[in-house]
Amino acid sequence: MDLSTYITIIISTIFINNFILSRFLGLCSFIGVSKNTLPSVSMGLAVTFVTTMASIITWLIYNYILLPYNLEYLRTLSFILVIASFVQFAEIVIQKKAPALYKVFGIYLPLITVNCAVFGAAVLNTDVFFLHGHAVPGSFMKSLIQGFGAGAGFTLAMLIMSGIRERLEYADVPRSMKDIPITFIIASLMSMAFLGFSGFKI
Amino acid sequence: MIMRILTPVLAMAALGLIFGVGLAYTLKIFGIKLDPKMFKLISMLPGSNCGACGKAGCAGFAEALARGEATPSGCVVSSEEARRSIDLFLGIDYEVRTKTIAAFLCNGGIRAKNKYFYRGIKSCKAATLLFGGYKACSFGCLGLGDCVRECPFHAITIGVDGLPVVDPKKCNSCGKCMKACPKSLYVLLPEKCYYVKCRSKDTGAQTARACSSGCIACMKCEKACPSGAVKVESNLSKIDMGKCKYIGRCVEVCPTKVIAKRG
Amino acid sequence: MNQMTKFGLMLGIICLAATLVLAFTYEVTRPIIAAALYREEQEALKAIMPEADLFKPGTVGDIKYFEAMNGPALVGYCLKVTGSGYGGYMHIIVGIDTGGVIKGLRILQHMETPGLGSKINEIRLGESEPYFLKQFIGKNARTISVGNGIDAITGATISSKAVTDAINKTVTEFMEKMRQ
Amino acid sequence: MKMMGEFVKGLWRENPTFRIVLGLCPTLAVSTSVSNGIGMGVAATFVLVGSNIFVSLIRGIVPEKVRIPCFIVIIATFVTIVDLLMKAYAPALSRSLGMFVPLIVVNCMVLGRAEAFASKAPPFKSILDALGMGIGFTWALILISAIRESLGNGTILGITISRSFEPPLFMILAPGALLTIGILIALINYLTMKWKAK
Repeated sequence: MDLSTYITIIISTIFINNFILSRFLGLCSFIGVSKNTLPSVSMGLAVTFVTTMASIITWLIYNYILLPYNLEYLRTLSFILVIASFVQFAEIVIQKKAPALYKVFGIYLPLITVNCAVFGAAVLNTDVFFLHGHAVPGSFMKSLIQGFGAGAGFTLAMLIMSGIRERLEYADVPRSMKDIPITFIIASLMSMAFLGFSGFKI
Repeated sequence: MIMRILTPVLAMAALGLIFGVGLAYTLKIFGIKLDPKMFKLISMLPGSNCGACGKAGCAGFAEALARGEATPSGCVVSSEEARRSIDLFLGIDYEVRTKTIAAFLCNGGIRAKNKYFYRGIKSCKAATLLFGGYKACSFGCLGLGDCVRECPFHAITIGVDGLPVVDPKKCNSCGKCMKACPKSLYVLLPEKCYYVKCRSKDTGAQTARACSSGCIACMKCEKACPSGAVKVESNLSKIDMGKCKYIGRCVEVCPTKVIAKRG
Repeated sequence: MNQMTKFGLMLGIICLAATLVLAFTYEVTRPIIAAALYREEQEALKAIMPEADLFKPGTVGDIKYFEAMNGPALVGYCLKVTGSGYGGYMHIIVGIDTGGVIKGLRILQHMETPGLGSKINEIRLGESEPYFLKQFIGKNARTISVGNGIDAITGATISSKAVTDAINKTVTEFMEKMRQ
Repeated sequence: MKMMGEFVKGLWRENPTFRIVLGLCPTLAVSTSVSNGIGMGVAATFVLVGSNIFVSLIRGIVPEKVRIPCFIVIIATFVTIVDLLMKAYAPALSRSLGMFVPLIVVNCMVLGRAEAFASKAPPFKSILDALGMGIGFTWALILISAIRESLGNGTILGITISRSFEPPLFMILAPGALLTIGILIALINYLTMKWKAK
């Protein structure tokens, strides 16, 4: 459990290759839901919860069912089945057990099955990890941390974007640029800022 | 060769079975009944949960529709007939919109202090460029009459207290004033309505310091309103016309007389 | 009870049918994919060791290599090298003779930023070989590093260093392992 | 004829990328070159048509709560078929599209159309809708990748079109993609407004 690798993974998934801004995963809900801050935060929380849990389950399935019988080609099918069922399962349980929590982020759960960030995180966990300059095979803890980092990076980008978009109502945006086009241009500027992070080498 | 086909098929079928039974089992234990109206609404929506309407998926949008906060046209993905059927289902015909009139949301004017003495171009847009305008309250009206000039029906005149006054008979809610005002202080509200004549999201103390008649988020209106239509969010009280029963307790109770009654 | 069986059966049958179709397609396409990969590999090997005609695969430690044979004689080795550049890992295949001198090399796959890092593989107009890789040929892999013998591409120092170090590290490790 | 309406609407009025703004992840990530754009467009169309057919076939018998997992399994099957076929017959394209071929499964457009349309319409109409949407998605992708490749790399389909100017690398990188699609949507909004005003 050496901490430095885990911190490296977290920093690299949140900043260096942020899931939305440099890997382009999870853009559909990013553009749609980031109109105001509260839904974005709860969406971010929901995504973080699901990516972390999904990374655990998909890692287990990949290493204990797919690899031994070399069925890598079933990776897409099994992962998306797991994520969809888990999201459905989580939605039912949270709706009953914690209605307050459900009000905050439960309603976003069906939105997450469609979200590319979750599936992207699960798929990336199966690739080779890439730390301190050399390729390192993934492990359970690494995929879990990467899943969490992915969710956190998603939430960070959502938060920044929703903060900007809320101020935007007071700004005088030309009619044709209203709403979606201006969001893309802001996202482009944010992605440029995040490019700055890609310089570091940990 | 056969084994290479059989093992994956059995493995995945087993996985599918486990998840199917698992879901059904959890539904049995944790399932709650969704009220039929919401269920019907959700089935009429495309169900793609894409979030393009800004709400949290279709369930969120259906809730907003039921509460009257959203209009079916908010759902970009659904086809025309789906939107019309939702309108009919909700019983409110959105095509013929209820008559709305522009309402002005600021109570400052001469009652709001100035940050600096402004001698620039007599236009709100120009004044806002200079540190958000010369009023101490950054949300407040500058009274330089952009909306007056913009209104094609001359329904807006500047009152004695330096604030624009909307003449309900002349206004036919074209929304031009909304675009003209750099502080977006205009909103289209039904003829008969209650609304808060302030948009300041600053804390109560800051608003009180900047203007003697702003909303200081004292929550009195929220507590006084019997029908729970008033809610104070980020230091600014908001009246939900869906719930409002036109009782008017909030107007009496408001210490700075910010809530206005119209019609 | 019936809801559980209905859900379970429904999802189970769909998964069963889906996997049946997939398993069948996989069996059909597996040889073709293998053939395509093999063809690509052979073509790359041929490019870096033109004089060899037979490549015997083998692994020592975790390094995959091919023994390049020209008829009975062992002409050299081709090593599969994985480097880690700016944008991600990169696959290189390098041909060396028995003494460790580089005969030829080629970058199979890399994730460097297009236009910057990807210059390591850029072929100038009228030439057939990436100009950056040309510097390696004829040099002993165990002594190369950026600065002595290999000059990095401006604006892509990390990528050039990654290529050079990866080759240097893998070949030195390979030579030691072979000596035992 | 009503049926043609279903097909045509996907091309312009309800174009998935510019009007409904769905299926963004592959659109932005892969449109660095026109060949990638075409490859991704064709793959997505194939998956869309295939999954729409099967989804509308089984729409009656699928219970409500397990609807999403069933639909998504069908879509995943088609995606894996495309992935395998692409690895076998177009290895170069498969390597350049990389991780974004399996990502078609979570492409909001595919499940969106399956849920929004196919689960409520007969198979024939769903095919038309899928074709319309697929081709709409493809031409949008080709337009974006043409702009990005020509500006960022100075080439179109690999043929260098201009030696004179030093191509601004920015267009190939992530921010360029977001900017391109932002400006394109703004342009289209502007044109439709002008056209409606006439």
